[in-house]
Amino acid sequence: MIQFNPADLATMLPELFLLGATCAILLIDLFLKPAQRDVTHWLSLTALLVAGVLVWRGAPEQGTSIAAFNGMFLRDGVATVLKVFVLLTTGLVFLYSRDYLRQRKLFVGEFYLLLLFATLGMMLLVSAGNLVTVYLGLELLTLSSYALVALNRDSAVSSEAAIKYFVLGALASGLLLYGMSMIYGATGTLDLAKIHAVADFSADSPHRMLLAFGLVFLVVGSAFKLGAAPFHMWLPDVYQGAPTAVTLFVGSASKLAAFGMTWRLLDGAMGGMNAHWTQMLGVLAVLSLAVGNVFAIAQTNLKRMLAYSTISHVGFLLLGFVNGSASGYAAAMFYMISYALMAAVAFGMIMLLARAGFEAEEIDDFKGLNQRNPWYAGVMAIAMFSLAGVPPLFGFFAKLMVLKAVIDAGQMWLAIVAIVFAIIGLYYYLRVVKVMYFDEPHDKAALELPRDRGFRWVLSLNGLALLALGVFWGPLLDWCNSALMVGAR
Amino acid sequence: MHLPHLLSLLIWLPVLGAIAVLVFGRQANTARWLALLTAVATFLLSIPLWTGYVPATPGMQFVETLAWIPALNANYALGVDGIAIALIVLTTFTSVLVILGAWGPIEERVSQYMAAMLALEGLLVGVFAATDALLFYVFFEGMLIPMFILIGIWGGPRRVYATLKFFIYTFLGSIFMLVGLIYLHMKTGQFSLDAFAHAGLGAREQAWLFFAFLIAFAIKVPMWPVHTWLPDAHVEAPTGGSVILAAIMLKVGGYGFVRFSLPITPDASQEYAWVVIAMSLIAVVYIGYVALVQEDMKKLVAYSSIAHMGFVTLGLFVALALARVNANPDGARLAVQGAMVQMISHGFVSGAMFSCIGVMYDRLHTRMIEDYGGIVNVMPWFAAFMVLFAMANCGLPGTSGFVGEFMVILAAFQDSPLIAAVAAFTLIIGAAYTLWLVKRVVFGEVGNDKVAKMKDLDLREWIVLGAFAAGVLAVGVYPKPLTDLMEPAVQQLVQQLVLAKM
Amino acid sequence: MITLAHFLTLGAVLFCIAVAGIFINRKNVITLLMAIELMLLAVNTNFVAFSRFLGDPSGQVFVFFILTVAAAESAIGLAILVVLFRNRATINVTEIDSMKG
Amino acid sequence: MLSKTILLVIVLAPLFGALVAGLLCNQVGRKGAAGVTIAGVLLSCALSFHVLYQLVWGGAATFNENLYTWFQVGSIGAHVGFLVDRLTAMMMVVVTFVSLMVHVYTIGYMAEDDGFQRFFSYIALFTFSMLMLVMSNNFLQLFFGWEAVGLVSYLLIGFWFKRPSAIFANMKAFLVNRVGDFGFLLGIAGVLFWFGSLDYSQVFAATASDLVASRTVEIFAGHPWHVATIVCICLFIGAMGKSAQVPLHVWLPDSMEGPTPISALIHAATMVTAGIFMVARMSPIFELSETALSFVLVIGATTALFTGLIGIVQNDIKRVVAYSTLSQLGYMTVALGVSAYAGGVYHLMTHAFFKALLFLGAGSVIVAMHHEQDMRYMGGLRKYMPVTWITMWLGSLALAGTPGFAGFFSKDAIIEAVGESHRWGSGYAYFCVMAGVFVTALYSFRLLYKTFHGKERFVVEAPHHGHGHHDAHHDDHGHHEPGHLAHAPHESPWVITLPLVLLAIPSVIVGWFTIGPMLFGGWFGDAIRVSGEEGRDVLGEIGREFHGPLAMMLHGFTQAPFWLAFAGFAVATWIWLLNPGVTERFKNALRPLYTMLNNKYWVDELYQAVFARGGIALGRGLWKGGDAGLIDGVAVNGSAALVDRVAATVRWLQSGYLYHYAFAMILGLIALLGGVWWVTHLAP
Repeated sequence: MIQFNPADLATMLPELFLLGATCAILLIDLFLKPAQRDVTHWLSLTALLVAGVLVWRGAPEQGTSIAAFNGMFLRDGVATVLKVFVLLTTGLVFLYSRDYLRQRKLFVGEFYLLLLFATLGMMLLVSAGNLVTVYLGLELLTLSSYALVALNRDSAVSSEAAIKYFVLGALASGLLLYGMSMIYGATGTLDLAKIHAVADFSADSPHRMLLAFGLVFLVVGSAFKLGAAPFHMWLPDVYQGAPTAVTLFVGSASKLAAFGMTWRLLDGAMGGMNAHWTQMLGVLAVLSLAVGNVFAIAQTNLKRMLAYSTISHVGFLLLGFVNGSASGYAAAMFYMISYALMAAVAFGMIMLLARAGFEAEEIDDFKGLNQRNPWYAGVMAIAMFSLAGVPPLFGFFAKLMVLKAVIDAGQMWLAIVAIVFAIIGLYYYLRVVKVMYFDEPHDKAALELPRDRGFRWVLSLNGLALLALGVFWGPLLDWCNSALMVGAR
Repeated sequence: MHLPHLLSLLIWLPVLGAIAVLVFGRQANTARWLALLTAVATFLLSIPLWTGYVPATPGMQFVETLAWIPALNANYALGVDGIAIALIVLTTFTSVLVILGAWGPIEERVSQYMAAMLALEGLLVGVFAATDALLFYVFFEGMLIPMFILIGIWGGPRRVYATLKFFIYTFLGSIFMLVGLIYLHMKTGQFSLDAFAHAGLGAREQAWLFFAFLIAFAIKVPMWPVHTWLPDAHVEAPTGGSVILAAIMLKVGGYGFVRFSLPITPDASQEYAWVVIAMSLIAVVYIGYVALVQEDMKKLVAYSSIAHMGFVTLGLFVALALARVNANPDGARLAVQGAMVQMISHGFVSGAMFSCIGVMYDRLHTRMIEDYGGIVNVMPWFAAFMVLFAMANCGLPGTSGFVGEFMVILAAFQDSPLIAAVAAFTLIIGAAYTLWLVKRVVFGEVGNDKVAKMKDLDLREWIVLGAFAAGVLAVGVYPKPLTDLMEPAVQQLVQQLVLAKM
Repeated sequence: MITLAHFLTLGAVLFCIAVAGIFINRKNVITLLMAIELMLLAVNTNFVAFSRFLGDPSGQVFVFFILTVAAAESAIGLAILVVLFRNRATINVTEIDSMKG
Repeated sequence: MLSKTILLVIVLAPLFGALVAGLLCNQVGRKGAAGVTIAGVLLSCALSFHVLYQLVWGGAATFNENLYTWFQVGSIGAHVGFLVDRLTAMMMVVVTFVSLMVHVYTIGYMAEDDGFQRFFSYIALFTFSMLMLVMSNNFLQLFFGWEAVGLVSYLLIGFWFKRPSAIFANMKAFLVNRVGDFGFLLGIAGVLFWFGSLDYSQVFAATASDLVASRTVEIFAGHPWHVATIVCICLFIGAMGKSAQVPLHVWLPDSMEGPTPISALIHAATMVTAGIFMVARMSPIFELSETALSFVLVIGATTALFTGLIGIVQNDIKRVVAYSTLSQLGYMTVALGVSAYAGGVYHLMTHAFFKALLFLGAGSVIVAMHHEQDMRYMGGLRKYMPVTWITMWLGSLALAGTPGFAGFFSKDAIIEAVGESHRWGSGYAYFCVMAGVFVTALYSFRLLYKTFHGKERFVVEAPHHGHGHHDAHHDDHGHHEPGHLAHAPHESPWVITLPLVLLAIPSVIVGWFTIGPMLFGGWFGDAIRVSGEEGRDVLGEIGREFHGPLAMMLHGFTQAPFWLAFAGFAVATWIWLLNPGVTERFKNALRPLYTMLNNKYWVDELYQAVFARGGIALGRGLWKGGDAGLIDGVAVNGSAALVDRVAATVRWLQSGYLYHYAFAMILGLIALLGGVWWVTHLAP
């Protein structure tokens, strides 16, 4: 029966370390005065760094997967890649938000702890080998996220965003669970790999309907986490209402985890039915592209606009799944990573411009930025062009890979739809560039930069990375491909 | 023997120069000199390209290959033939003049302007030098960004509308091409243009690909009816932007036809050549009439650019009919040569025309024809240049404008006298709109007090216009060096055209 | 004889009531929290029923996890509710619409 | 043996002069500009005579060599080179000689003008271009010269660029010429395609082949046309533009806006005859197509008569001469149309002398009248300017075809040739040229009488202070009342009268020496080819009757043309010399006819309405309706606006209400469930 194998602990060493470190930080933070909060900050970053090193060091050999706890916990290429980028983007969240939080009197230990727990949840989620671990990882992530969104207790919009996020998130969790129960009923197991092996979807199978409906619920649950239309409704409100630091997190790191979950559930467990879910995802993808791009055009709030842009990007990401093969997933993962890095720059820029009492979240707040600070205007422009998918920036190559996956799958019409919406999408990204470069600033004075030098440097590097990865994106692509064993099968 | 990595140098020197200008260009004059230095150095470096080219050796020369994305078999692959060399030299030549031309007029954010120009130059050279489709695409699209910025910051009152229109329009076109390229990659497993050209493709596939390419390049050229971005972009762009746009960026479209449509989808190109020919002829007649009634000088010249670029597409697709249907390879070569010479010539002529308008705009800050009149009374030297370029614009023999049109009409006649007749209509309508412009702007009594105060060319403007004039006359009087340079490439293209791929 | 189908129907009915509660309710956020709990119960019913009829205990184990998480979820939900009420002085669902479009 | 160097010098010397005078105008000054260009043209004139001498008496062979290759694409090559035979040499002599005269004349005529150097630069440039045209050995260079002379003509008509009428006229001239060039270029394209080369000698060699001569093509399905007909008509359309044949004649009268020297040089003696020269040069091709020649014949005949008629009612002295030029060009064209190419070219030569003379004479009058050109304010000038008066008389006599004068020989030959011809249209043409003789005499003598004879219709005012210098200034005439002169007219300076005299000499005597060899002696050799078919070689037919110039002259007195001309002279004398008042009565009696002629058959108005205004309306329609309306309005901005509107409308879907959000999710869920159910149950 179930046996405990001490080696299993080693397999999940990074998670265990992060858990320990988080608890330790929790305790340490209790004894810190508000003025010493920087200690928490640096300790958290260190914890992420160490966890990252552990993930890297413990990466399994290419093409292999290490299962622990009877398959509850998996350690494979995808998990490694996603964890590295989850930790990286979470680190960026910490780095970018310190000044922002301090100005808003939100520079509190809870932020760090909740984020660390959420990170733990994400790491668990992307490594999950069982429906239970999926659920636990997901809840650890979402429960922390709800709280984070409501972090600014005095903000009406934040609490509104939190309640919407919470109710809809709970609904989505409920749907997901309901689907899990059906899958369980049809297969008699909770283990993803076993589900994959057992699930019988032949026409004469007695569980055919049960499986099919269960699959729909899983798709819906995943789509909600990703923010695919029509399960996207929470996303604009949460992006807008949450403190920008939290938005950055929700928009970058947690999307990576959502990707991991989707992949684990759909390919890992329901891979045998991919003829069905690729169709569903195709529909969701088109809807997301339409909704995201069209709604975004009407926005004046930058965060809200970026929320809709996220939806459209999710649509693109789902196109990668439509391929239903490893190369498609690799393209989707590549896309998600690129999106996380781009979103980090965009939200980072909003925080760079924000002051106490000034959120800089309207598009007009960026007016004439080029005259006030050409360097950061350039960084933002890179992010916008990259999001729009203009070469030679990273975002273009992500789109390229997804389009390639779609075309390789023979879905030419999907590719055409995707590019048509990409053109519509171009408009609102260009609008941001337009505002920064072509409009006169309200305030001609040079931009007052935050004191946090680390923030400025890392944000700049983050921006330049979009350019650099636009030129040298081969290794990252190779990494994604090898994680998904493209060509190996 | 030539410099190693000459092409890379030509691409990246301006780009590095752009960065240097941004970094060190706090002082406007530093930025200007730095930019000029870079541009001149690039131009000088591009000359060995011409001199070092060996016409006897077929295929690409100055080849560089570096693995870029092994997973996709995409390479950083560069190489040029005569056609590309001509366009690269045109690019580097024009860039120098553009930077010189912007010396005085651009006073705000000089370093950014110069950097954008240099970056644009590098990307344009890249477009002409890339032999890998993905690399080509990256340069092809990448140049939208600096141009977007150029029009948007230093442009006229409706610059935002114009630049957004420009960007979205061209992006729209090229992204369809991207789908085509990915499809070809799926077929061949690589992005090499050579492999694309040799890939066997069915009729349906070719048709799809052909239209994907057509949208991309037709917008870039631009051809009727997807031309409306150009007048707006030209009108609002600063002088330098207009010059680069007209002189070089439009050529990218024509070049695309040469590198993509014709060799990759010859059968579909033949099948749908009538579409392109019809669009080209409409461009000549329809656009000619539209140009006639423009009230804005830049718009007028922009429309005339469209009409002239119609000859490029006409020549290229008439060549197809000649090579494949009429079995007339010499005629086909003449047509392609005509198209290519027309591209080079249009580079000089339109660049010069926009520079002329820039000179006037710098003095009076208006582009409306009605605000001028009798310039010749106060600016005789300028008027002389203007009339020369106007004559080149209406294709007067002895100027470069004639050569390409002459060749294309001669070749088109061999396909169908009717096509030639419609194309030759440009002789009349082209002269009509150009000379009417000249009449209203240059000749007559001094139009108003402001015109009366206009000063004749200064040395800097003299050099710019003089250099253009030299180009116009050199190609017009003795085009043989140019056609000889391109002849092997043209010959190879025509040979490729004849081979069916199905 | 009570078959699996009966349990599943019960679960489905509960689930539907819960879902309906979420989108039909126009009054009170607390009702939403209750609906969410109901939904989780429906899921639990399913799991237990399947577990029983499949003779596999893991489903029941899952139920324990769900119950635990549901408790945490309620806690957070109520906390958010408190914050919301503090800021808006209302927990009426129809009044929480400051962000839209 | 002709030396290439000499030929190059002939061409390049004027170009050099033009460049120096034009680019270094401030450095070389007035004298320098005049000196360098005159030296250049003098050099090339002298060398042209040398070349002619070499060819005619020196036994030199025809020169045909390429200078350099313009482009070579496959087997298709275009070159720059010279073909110098007797035809060319004759043209070179005419061009350089008249040009030289005009250069000298200009010193006086433009003495007061600010654009002195520019003018010299232009006319020297013109000389270069014209020489390139006539000396070309291929179609490319022909076209180059063709367009280059057009350019210079454009620049010179608009020389006084402040005058609205001048800059309108130059644009009109260029555009109408472009209509001709449109055909010309197509003709060249046809030559290349069907005759396989751009080189004259190869093209002419190809015409000998039956394969080419009988080749047909169906441009519109079901209508086979001879390629030679197409090519010839296309080429002739070019000639119609350049040589101002109906209906492309409208530019020439307006071109009188230019300074008078260029009216003489370009718009009378040389450039406008380029079309005639070209057709003569292309005679081997034209001989292949009877149809095309008939076309040429009818066009020429129409031009000869109907433009001459307009000349009768003109009051502007230059315009009378201009219409006379049109009419004479018609005669030349008629000659071409009946395959009497030599006759056309011969008339071209004589016409060059006497018409240049008439123009320069008119210019002399204009200078004397302080730039008054209206003959209604002239009269009785003979006593003020005797040299001009006499030379103008000589020129007019030549023009009217008075036996013994140069014009008589050439014109009479043409009329006889038309009479001999049996080509379709020759009957009509014969009527036109005969009637034209009367008309020519009428307007020629009218001009003389109104200008030099009768009462003085101008008033000499007492000189104003400070106006003395200014008065002679060209653009000053508008400031005066018409017919009011600041001081009395006087004879022009020697630089003006000398060219008059020098031109008058050949106008009178050149026919005596040349008619025999040039028309009937096969002087042109291989340059002009006439088909040997029965009845084609009309000049040959006449030549059999030719017994020397004296006999021809005596014979002339007995022929209808002489009596027609005499009738014209008599009528003109009666009306304008003896009964000046009678003109009003005629005007009233023939009101409709007068109105029609005075309005030049309303051709200008028609063109203005259809092509100018129509073109602008069309352009505006395409721009506003097509570009701005359909493409931009509907397709581009329309779709952008649509997206915007959709975005603004669908926003309300994101209502902000939790229950709507949840409802959307549930709807999505149900849709997916339904889809799956449909797929698993209903779809096969």
